[in-house]
Amino acid sequence: MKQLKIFTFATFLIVAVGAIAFGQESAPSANSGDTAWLLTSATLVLLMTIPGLALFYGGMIRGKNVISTIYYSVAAAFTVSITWVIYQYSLIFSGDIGGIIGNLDKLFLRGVTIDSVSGTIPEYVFVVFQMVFGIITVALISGSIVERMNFGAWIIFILLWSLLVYTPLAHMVWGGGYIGGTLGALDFAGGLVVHTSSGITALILAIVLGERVRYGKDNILPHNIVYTFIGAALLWVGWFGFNAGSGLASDGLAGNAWLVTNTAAAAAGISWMLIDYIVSRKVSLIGAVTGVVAGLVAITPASGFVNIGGAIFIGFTVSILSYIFVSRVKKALKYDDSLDVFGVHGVGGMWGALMTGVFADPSVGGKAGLLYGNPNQLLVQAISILITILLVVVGTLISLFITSLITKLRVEPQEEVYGLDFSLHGEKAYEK
Amino acid sequence: MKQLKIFTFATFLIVAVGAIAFGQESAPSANSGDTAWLLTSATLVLLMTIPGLALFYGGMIRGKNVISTIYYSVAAAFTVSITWVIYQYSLIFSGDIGGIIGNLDKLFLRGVTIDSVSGTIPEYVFVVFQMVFGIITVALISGSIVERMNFGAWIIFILLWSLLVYTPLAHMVWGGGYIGGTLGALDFAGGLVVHTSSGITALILAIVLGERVRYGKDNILPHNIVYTFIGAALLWVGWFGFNAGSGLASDGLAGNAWLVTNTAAAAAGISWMLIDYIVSRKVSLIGAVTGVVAGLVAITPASGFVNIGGAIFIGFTVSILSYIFVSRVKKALKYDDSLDVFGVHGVGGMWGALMTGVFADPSVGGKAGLLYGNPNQLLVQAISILITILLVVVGTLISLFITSLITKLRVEPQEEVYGLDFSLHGEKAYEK
Amino acid sequence: MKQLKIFTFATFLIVAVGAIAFGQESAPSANSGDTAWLLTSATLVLLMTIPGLALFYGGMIRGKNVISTIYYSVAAAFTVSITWVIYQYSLIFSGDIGGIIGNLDKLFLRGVTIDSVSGTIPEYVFVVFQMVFGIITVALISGSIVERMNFGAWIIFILLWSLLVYTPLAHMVWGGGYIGGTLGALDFAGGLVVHTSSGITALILAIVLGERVRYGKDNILPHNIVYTFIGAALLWVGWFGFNAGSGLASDGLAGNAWLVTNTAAAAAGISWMLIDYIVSRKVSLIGAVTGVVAGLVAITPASGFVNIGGAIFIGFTVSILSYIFVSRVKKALKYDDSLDVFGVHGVGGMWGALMTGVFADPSVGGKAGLLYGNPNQLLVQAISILITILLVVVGTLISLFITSLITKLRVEPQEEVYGLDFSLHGEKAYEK
Amino acid sequence: MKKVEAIIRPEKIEGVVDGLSKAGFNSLTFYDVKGRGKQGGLVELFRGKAYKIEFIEKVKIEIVVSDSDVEKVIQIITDKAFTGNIGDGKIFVSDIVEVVRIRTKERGDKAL
Amino acid sequence: MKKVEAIIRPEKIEGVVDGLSKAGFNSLTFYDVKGRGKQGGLVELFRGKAYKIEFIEKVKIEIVVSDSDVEKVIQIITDKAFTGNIGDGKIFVSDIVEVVRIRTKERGDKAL
Amino acid sequence: MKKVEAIIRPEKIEGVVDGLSKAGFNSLTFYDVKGRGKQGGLVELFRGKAYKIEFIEKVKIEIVVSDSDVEKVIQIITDKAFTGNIGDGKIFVSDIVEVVRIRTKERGDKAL
Ligand SMILES: Nc1ncnc2c1ncn2[C@@H]1O[C@H](COP(=O)(O)OP(=O)(O)O)[C@@H](O)[C@H]1O
Ligand SMILES: Nc1ncnc2c1ncn2[C@@H]1O[C@H](COP(=O)(O)OP(=O)(O)O)[C@@H](O)[C@H]1O
Ligand SMILES: Nc1ncnc2c1ncn2[C@@H]1O[C@H](COP(=O)(O)OP(=O)(O)O)[C@@H](O)[C@H]1O
Repeated sequence: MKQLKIFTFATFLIVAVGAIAFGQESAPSANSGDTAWLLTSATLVLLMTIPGLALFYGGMIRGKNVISTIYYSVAAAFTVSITWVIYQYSLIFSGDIGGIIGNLDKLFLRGVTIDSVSGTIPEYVFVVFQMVFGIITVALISGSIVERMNFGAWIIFILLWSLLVYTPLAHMVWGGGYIGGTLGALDFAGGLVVHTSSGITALILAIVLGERVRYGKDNILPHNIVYTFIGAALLWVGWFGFNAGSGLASDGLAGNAWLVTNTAAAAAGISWMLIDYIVSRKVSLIGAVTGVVAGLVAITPASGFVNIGGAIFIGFTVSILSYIFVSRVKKALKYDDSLDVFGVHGVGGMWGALMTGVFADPSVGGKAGLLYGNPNQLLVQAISILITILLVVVGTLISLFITSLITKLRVEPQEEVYGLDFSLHGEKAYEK
Repeated sequence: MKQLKIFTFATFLIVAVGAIAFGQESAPSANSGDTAWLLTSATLVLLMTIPGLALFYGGMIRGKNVISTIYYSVAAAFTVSITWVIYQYSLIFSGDIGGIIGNLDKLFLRGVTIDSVSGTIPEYVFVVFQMVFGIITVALISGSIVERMNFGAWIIFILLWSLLVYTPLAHMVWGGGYIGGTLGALDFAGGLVVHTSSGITALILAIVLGERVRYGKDNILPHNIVYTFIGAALLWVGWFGFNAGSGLASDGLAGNAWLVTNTAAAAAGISWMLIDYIVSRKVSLIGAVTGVVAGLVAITPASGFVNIGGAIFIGFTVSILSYIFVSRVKKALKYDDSLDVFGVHGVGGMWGALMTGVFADPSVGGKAGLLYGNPNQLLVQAISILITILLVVVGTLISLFITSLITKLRVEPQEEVYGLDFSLHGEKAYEK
Repeated sequence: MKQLKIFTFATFLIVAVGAIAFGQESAPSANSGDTAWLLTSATLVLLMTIPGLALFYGGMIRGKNVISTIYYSVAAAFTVSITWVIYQYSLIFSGDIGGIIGNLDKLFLRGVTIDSVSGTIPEYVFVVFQMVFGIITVALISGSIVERMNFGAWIIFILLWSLLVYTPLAHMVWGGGYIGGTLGALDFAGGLVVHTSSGITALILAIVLGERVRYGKDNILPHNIVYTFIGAALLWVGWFGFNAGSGLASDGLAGNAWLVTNTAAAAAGISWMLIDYIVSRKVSLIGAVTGVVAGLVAITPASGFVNIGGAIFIGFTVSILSYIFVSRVKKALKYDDSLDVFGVHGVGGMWGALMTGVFADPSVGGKAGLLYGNPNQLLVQAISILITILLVVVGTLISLFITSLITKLRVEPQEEVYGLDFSLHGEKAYEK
Repeated sequence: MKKVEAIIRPEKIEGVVDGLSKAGFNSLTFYDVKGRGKQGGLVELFRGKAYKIEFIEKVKIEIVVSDSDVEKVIQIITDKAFTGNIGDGKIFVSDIVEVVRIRTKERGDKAL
Repeated sequence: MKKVEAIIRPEKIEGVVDGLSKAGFNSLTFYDVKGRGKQGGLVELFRGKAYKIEFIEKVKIEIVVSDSDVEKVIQIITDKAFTGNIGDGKIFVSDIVEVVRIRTKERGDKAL
Repeated sequence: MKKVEAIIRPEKIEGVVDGLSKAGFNSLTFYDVKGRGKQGGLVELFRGKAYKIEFIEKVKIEIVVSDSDVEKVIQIITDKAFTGNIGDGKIFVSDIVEVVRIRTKERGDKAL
């Protein structure tokens, strides 16, 4: 009996220790596999901006402005990297004030330690993963004002915009605020927060700044399509971190997100290729990669909710819409959204957000859309888009106004003619 | 006693719950660490094609064809991304018909959910990891027909070839079909499926299409060796996903695969460098990276089976063989395999597959080769190569024949002289 | 009672088996999540060299030497990949002789199998992760001797240097030798081993080789700043593997390392941007990315020990120091450290190592620096720097001396004028 | 016939070409050159050091016209390329003894 | 001595150079230019918009020969650069008053 | 006035320009050309095959001077561009009938 007792007790001890050890690994503390994928994802999303987006944009402008164009993205990485840890993270993810904004409890990441956990990953990993979204959103905007916006004004503008637009919007959608929380809108990886917001902002900037000197008179053609291709490819590849990381775990949902992201990208690329062929009997590479990016944008809000059928539809249709905006509407309305941030990211983001309300398949992300018997979701998505637009328009105009009080928004015409690389940065990109 | 009973029972409960919890994490459902590495690996393998291979090839041709060259790879990504989810995955990995092909049960990925598991990873992750191999194989082929193949014909050809060659071959080697299953040939990451198949196909295409206008008369030299270097580097880096991912787990075997992949790449690079030096007293960068790629190709089938000794041998010898093919045999036989797909991937793939039968070390992958007392494996490897060649030759000729019924295989000579970028894509890559 | 016994015994069995199974997964064998992150990290660190550093350097020199510049880095990858598995790994990480060097027990990785474990990761993964550090350190050196060092001499020199400098230094800091073991100096990811060592070596090489032909007379300006940007971006992105992998786990410490790495990079970039603006009213992109690299260098030794406050300070100050060295000291002392390896890596590495002794926060890595009541750590750091310098100077001079006995260190002036690409490699990077 | 060579600022090329076009001088050839004249060099930066770029990028236009048109062409170019600042460039005129149109083998003024 | 300048299609450069070479005119200089003549521009695409490229890339060959060789050279160039379509290009001939070979300091016809 | 055109080795451009500058000839124009003369081609490698590069990169300097300065300029160039090996290049001199400075509309020698 005594023996039995000891035996039993020994067993209990092993079990208890085991349970604690096991528990430490899986429940209260972080899961190393999820963490590994999120560390990778954060890295991939930074790769999308630096060098991805910088090259995507940098190849499409003239050689005298390539440094300037790249620097807009670099500046986005510089500023948001700092403001994020100081106040943006706290204002987005700590608490909630009125459904609109977080609080300042985590200013300077106060209280976050290497043992803090967010879901199944360390909070620090959550911090950096969210941060890289804040960076790329800002960088995306620059596509509409390349070759003319004053660099100083850019810095001031994005500091303000990150605070007045990105921070409340991200809180409202992902931080437990009104749009994602109360309203229940679906935005898996940033159709609203990243793309609709940057697209609308870009449109406003393009209109306020006006068109480039000799726009529509000279041929303003991409100076290096290879750079644009490299950039687009890194966007495509990095987007797997963007979307498949957004479930914050290394699991089947991440696998589905990876897959539908790729499917939508390819479908949209093919769609643009076909339009190109129908319209001009030539298939341009810029067209193909523009389609890919449009597809990636549109699948972004949907990637945690739809299946491959939805992905094919979303990808195929978004290129048609973007093509119309890029080649017809822009011409008709005569705004110089130079690299079509509105036509691709704005239009694509809104289309994707809407279609999420149609194609959301409950077997994927547990949410149903119109096609799965929940028409209400489509309405919710539409409302979320309207709120986003409203917030973005107001915040952008305020940011622009304050910026214009501090410095001039545009460079001088002569600086523009010489190129911003030389005028503002004292450099020439290429030397024989 | 009662106490003891309760005590014991409590212990049992903890244990049982623990066992179930533990089981859920490790046995029936996916392992998050393996999943993380496979998600990363799939991303790396896509990076190899887009932008890796596209740049590797794009730098080696003339500036008037760089968009066209890149677009061949982009088109591979576009088409296989779609056909894979529609029918290729099912025909390769669902069931088995006569050891040659799978069935259509998973058409449109029917039945695959976010909870489906394949080994220790979600099936969706398995789907995308396998898909990116299907993409790069097709893209590799384009190296032999750059600067002249009609883009429309390329699209039709790769659609047919993916179905008639890649799909049965992948099933036979990896899907439980004859070569990998019944025969027992070893091909860890695609020496047969990817490299032998693309290499042989490329050779056939080069012969059928004929040489480029003024080939051998004008100097046709790489227009940007830096692009080729970037591409080669991304191939090198991405190949760790290709090989170290092919064990479908994040473990010691993956570590060994990573290591031998790098060792073989370096050994082959050094080998080509030495040949360059002996032949011409100059060591070319194109030579170095061609050697690296040849080494990566040759270690591909072996990377889950050999140790670093085998890797050094395989790497060192493959460059000698490839060099002979690239610089002597091609000249003698006068086929214009423009970027040496056959000389590098065909020769390297077959050499690697053979050497796997020599150097397979049971302490690595559980399989013995000639050096470890199993001469039979070498024979099996040789037979597997012959079957592969047979399948590829027949499938490629059929695909080409059908394509030629639909559209012309080559562009017009005048379009070739102007460059395919302008003639077919309406673009110029570089603008002053 | 019998029933109870059986019951208890059954429980014991489940527990025992469970414990063993569990143990296999977490204790004696590897953790798949940690492994996944380390496989990824190793891949990222190779990406830093190939193509990262090669492009970073390759863009900053003249177009006639870009192949040569890239090839220095490729040669580093080639040679260290081989010597590492033959003797470097063993001499660094197997045993300890006098605190200075390891033994030869693991020559050719003897005894390492796919089941060998190092901490929570397979030993093979540890081998490759450490190897890529050995590669980049060597490649970094080349920045000071571009456009003139004889390629053959480079190969011989790095073979010797890797053995005489890197191997003992890495052993002393990370392999259980004097600096990291006995002395207790902190160097999380290579402030001493990688950056101080390469920086000091580069300075010696620059002085011994002398300045480039017509240095200071002609304008020697970057031939492609876009390449330099791509390279810098890949360094930035890859550095997350470098630093966040150096804890050898996928956990909160890795998250902190990721974060402080990014914070320091951005702070240093902003700092350099501000200096640029103050000095010349123009903000150069080369300046921005030089700042970023300096910040990344300086945070390297600290990244596992400091919090974001420390990171901001380290980043912000290092650019000031580097700027002074790069733009003033170099000019004054008239050495042609062409791409400022000393000014950026040497100065940054030493600064970072020192500041680790100031800002180490026990709540991060368990070690306290001056600010947390442990002034002694600062002293230890200073001593570790001095020992490093001593070892590097002696080892480098011996390596150089032996090399000079075998071949000439510099190319002929006429070869330099024509460019090393053509003279030594028989290639021209760009063809119209 | 005369060849008029004008070395002008790159940013003036569109204007000059438009001007010539409107006056009926449609055919011309141009290419990038670097030059030095009275105009001082520009300054480029590299890691905190300023490099003086002595040579400034210009474009050279060549247009071959019959003798009677020379003054008209000079007029247009000086007009359209003018800013009044140092660096506006120069025009050189030289004789052409024969012109051949490759397509038709026409010679002389007819070939212009 | 005369300088023969020919503006031709880029894809014709190899043929022209071969032809000149076979006739013993080995020495020459050439460079890339852009031009406009009777030939209409090409069209490039950018995101669904067509851009008319007014200026077409050409190559300019310059070859200095003794007066007696001028016709022979014109003959070869018109022959080899000919396609019959608009855009074949033009040849301009002008006087050269002195030639110096830098290496030997020879002057005049000997220096050619 | 005369135009002196010199085709020289690219690596000699700095020296020639320095020399001209010191002698007071500050204004000039230059651009990259390719050429062929007595100098044999170079050899480039691509995957174990040697390609003969027939055309060698040169730089062409153009400097317009008054008639009296021509010999001085030729002197300086032959001096500074000289290596004694085949490929040193050539100088061609031709007449310029008119010069216009765009900024001031000055003509002739004053405009140089
Ligand atoms: N004598 C000359 N020979 C050749 N090119 C000249 C000569 N003088 C001027 N140029 C060219 O004209 C350009 C403008 O000349 P510059 O003297 O700067 O302008 P400006 O005539 O307004 O003073 C120079 O960059 C150079 O290319
Ligand atoms: N008068 C001219 N002056 C300078 N360049 C000319 C002149 N006429 C033609 N060219 C050059 O010749 C090229 C071909 O001329 P174009 O008129 O198109 O051909 P074609 O002679 O067959 O009609 C033009 O692109 C331009 O570079
Ligand atoms: N008759 C010519 N017409 C045009 N360019 C010439 C002529 N002769 C020589 N050149 C140019 O001068 C360069 C040098 O000539 P080359 O004969 O190689 O030198 P060298 O005079 O020392 O023998 C050639 O590459 C070519 O560009």
